[in-house]
Amino acid sequence: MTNTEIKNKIEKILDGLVFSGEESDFLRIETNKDKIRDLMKKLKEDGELSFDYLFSLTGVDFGEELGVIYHLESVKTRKLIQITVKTKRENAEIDTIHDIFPAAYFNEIEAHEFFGIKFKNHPDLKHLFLPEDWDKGYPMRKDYTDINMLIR
Amino acid sequence: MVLNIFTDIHNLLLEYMSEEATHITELILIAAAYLGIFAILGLLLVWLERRVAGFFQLRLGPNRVGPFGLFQTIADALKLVSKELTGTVKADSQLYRIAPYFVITTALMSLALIPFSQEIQAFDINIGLFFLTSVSSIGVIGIFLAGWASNNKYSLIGGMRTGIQMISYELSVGMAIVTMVVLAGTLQISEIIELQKDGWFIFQGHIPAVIAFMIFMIAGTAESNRVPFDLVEAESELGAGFHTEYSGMNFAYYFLAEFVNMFIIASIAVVLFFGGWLSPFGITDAIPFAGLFWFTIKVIGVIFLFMWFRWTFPRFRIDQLLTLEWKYLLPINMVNIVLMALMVWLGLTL
Amino acid sequence: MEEFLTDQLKTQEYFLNMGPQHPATHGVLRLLLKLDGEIIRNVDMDLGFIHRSIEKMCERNTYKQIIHLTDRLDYLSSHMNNEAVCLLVEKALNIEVSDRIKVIRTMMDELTRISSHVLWWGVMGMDIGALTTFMYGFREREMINDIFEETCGARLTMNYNVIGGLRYDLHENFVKRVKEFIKHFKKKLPEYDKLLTNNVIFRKRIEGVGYISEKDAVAYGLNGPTARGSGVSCDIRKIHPYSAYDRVDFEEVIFTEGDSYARYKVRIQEMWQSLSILEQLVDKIPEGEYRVKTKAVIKLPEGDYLQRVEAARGDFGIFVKSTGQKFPYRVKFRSPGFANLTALNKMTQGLKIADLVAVLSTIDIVVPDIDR
Amino acid sequence: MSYFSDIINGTKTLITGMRITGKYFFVNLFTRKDVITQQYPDNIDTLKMFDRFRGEITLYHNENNEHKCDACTLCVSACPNGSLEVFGDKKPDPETGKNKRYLVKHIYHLEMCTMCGLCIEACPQDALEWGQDYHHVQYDRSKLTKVLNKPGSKLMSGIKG
Repeated sequence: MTNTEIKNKIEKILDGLVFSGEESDFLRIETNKDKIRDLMKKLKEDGELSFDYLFSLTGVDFGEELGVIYHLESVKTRKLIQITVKTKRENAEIDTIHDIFPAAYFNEIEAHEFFGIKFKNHPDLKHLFLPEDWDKGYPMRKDYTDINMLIR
Repeated sequence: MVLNIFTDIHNLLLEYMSEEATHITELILIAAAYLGIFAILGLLLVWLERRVAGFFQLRLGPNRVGPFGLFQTIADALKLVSKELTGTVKADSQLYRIAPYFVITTALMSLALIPFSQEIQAFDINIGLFFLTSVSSIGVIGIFLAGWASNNKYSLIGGMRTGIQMISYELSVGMAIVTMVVLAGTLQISEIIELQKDGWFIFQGHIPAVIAFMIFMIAGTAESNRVPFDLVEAESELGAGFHTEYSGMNFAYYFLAEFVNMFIIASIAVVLFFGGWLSPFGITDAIPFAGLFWFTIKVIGVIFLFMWFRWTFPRFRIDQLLTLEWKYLLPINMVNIVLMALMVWLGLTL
Repeated sequence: MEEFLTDQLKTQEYFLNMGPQHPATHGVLRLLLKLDGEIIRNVDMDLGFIHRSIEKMCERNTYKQIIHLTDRLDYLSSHMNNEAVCLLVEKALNIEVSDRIKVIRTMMDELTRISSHVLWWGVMGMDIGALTTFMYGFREREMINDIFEETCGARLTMNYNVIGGLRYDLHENFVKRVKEFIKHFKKKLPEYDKLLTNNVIFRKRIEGVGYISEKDAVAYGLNGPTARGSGVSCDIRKIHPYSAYDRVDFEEVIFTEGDSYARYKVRIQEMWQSLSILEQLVDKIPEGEYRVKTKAVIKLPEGDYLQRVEAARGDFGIFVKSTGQKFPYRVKFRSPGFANLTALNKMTQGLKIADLVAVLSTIDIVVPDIDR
Repeated sequence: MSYFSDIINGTKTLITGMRITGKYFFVNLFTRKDVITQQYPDNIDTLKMFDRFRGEITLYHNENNEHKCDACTLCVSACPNGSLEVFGDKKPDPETGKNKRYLVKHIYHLEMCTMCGLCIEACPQDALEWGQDYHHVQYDRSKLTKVLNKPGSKLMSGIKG
């Protein structure tokens, strides 16, 4: 299955997605944050595509916006797609997908911890990597400054 | 002659004091001697274990302090003595402090019955084996107390595991001993050894004795809390198990007692199966104190077997431990007793 | 009677704090266990005791400088981690490396895999209680470490890959030493089976323990030998061959039982496979340059890049978002251990504490890899 | 019947395991042949590291106490951790009369170094090289900060400043 075929199939499932990178090694999809749960569910449950393996969940600070990049893979076809969701900087909030992909559970905690992206309906957005009493903001954001950081 | 050394001491003491005072002094002397034996035995066995472990594990083991690293354990003991005794705040402090003494006291009490040679046995009671098994089961209380009183969950789990383990494996040890008692017809240790002059019990009682020996070795390993039955400590699961919160000398008591217990189990095995201090074919029976040599050799042989187990096998899980005891060892043991009784009845023993 | 017991005997679930200083947690992992007696009801984890924020550090480092940081992630598969960065940049900039580089990288990968698995085997034995296996595992590991040290200059953080090739050419003793190792290891690997794999106590301890189904394995994002023990085919060396993996003949080891023993068997078999790859390549290292000249300042064109390699623990991925600068905008290390650890709770439901230790060691975690 | 065969087979596997460890035990007891550990402080004189061993960064000095560093600070910018500091100065060259850079101090913070080797690669003069010393233990952290250029050393002739 080529990237274009995947693109056509996904377009049939859900509209309003922005595609790019058909000629590169994986397809990139950008979507609205309201649709992410819907898209994920459909991608996973679709018989032909069956993107059932959450390869990674990456929080990104896009500058103006925050966002999450999901990499989904199909165990059957071994095709990889990249889904980008953006949210505004203040009160950043994205729907959780941990009930669709259990693998997302701890990754979402990580993204929340480092970027301050709140995952709606996630049961326990605790401090995982940082100390429990951490209150100095979100260290992976680009505007985060700390005197201990080695500035070059 | 050397044989008279005990009578010499006795007469010497009588010259200076009354008979009763002499008796008490002698008791104290013997107690002190046994305390010394306890300490030296413990340290030597720790050294042996570490050395043997080294060779098993492609290393050398302690070899820096003294010849062959013999003083390494003494250095360790000195270090432990000098260490601060710590404990948890919420520990049940009295029980916490008493607990190690249960273990060493029982180990010492059992040690009194061990026949190092024909001449050296402090307490030759006519219910010797019975006394040994009953005393050795008191030691568990020390471990149990340590687990409870430390107020540490790891200790508690360790302590609870001991309870389960001891209740089960006391049975097997006891029944393996009973099997041999059926053959011997006596509980007195010196008599049991005397009976083996014609041949060790492991040969006299052939198949049932061999089975009893194997069961005794397995259950004995469990009794002395060694791999594969070291669930009580289980360092990869419970940190250090029941003695997690013990430090310094309190810890050393447990540590030494563990090794002395191993020595006691090995001695019982030697007494029951390999003729105690008897030399093979009676070659050195005429020489006094030669028994000590043979006894040591045999005990070290059995202890080496324990060590071999320890450095080869993985650890059981708690339910598998119970399965092994109740589904395998105990039924086999019962059948074995009947077999042995039949053999003795029919006169099939050698 | 049953009712009486439940009424009168009040049992209580309690929490046990396992780690961060605990021998079975392989470093500084903290597990919060909810226990009912010895039976595990829930496992929660607390990470980050050696979190160094390598991802953030990468954002202020050039691509060349990132490489040595990846050594410090999964230190037991440092070569693969290095290679992932190099492959990513080489692919992005269309740098074609010579066959010699590819073959050497593959051989180093497999040596690293063996050394990692050998260490895992030793530690696994130790976790189960057989202390001697640790030293036997280290005997082989030392041999490999010597090979590494002679060629790369370090035993653990090898840092041998550079963008466009390798830091040094192979040492002249390399081939001889690898052949020696193959001969030695072929004799010792059956010993592993005799000592541990076939041991009845060991088998009873891990057979049927820590089961995870194929479906769950995919859902939880398991990868590497852990997933292959559940029957998921996920070997990146087969799916997206890199370096010289397309020209060697090896099998992807898959067992379908899904328990700890299956994961154990996968790793043992993988050692045999790695050995066979080494055998195929050791005599056929092509001549050629060991390093391609690259620009002094490497800038990736704007875009998203992803490179995956099969590290010893599984599917190591590196995702780079570049804005065309000499520093990456965002680097994400997709660590195999982290994904595998998320399934721990699922695997250990209703097992005993001793089983948790066994399952944890068959997952084969490396905490720096998880904490990043 | 599987009850008894289980016992027998189980015991067999245990004995096989004991044979393996026992073999090593007796070999080591009598010959020490399989002992793999090194007796570390004893063999400190004979212990030789491999040529490529990355112990520390050193500045190459030849027998005339000359080094090749012209204080271009490329190594400083290549270092990811800031473990190198180079202080240079300029003085007129006696031959050409032009101002020429020369090295005053090459400071190396060993405690921050990750042995990545990027400075060595970056150096256009090949002035830096690996040292094989591995014994870096110090009681004081400040002792790990080293000055690489030896006192009184000067630039090797033929190196452009």
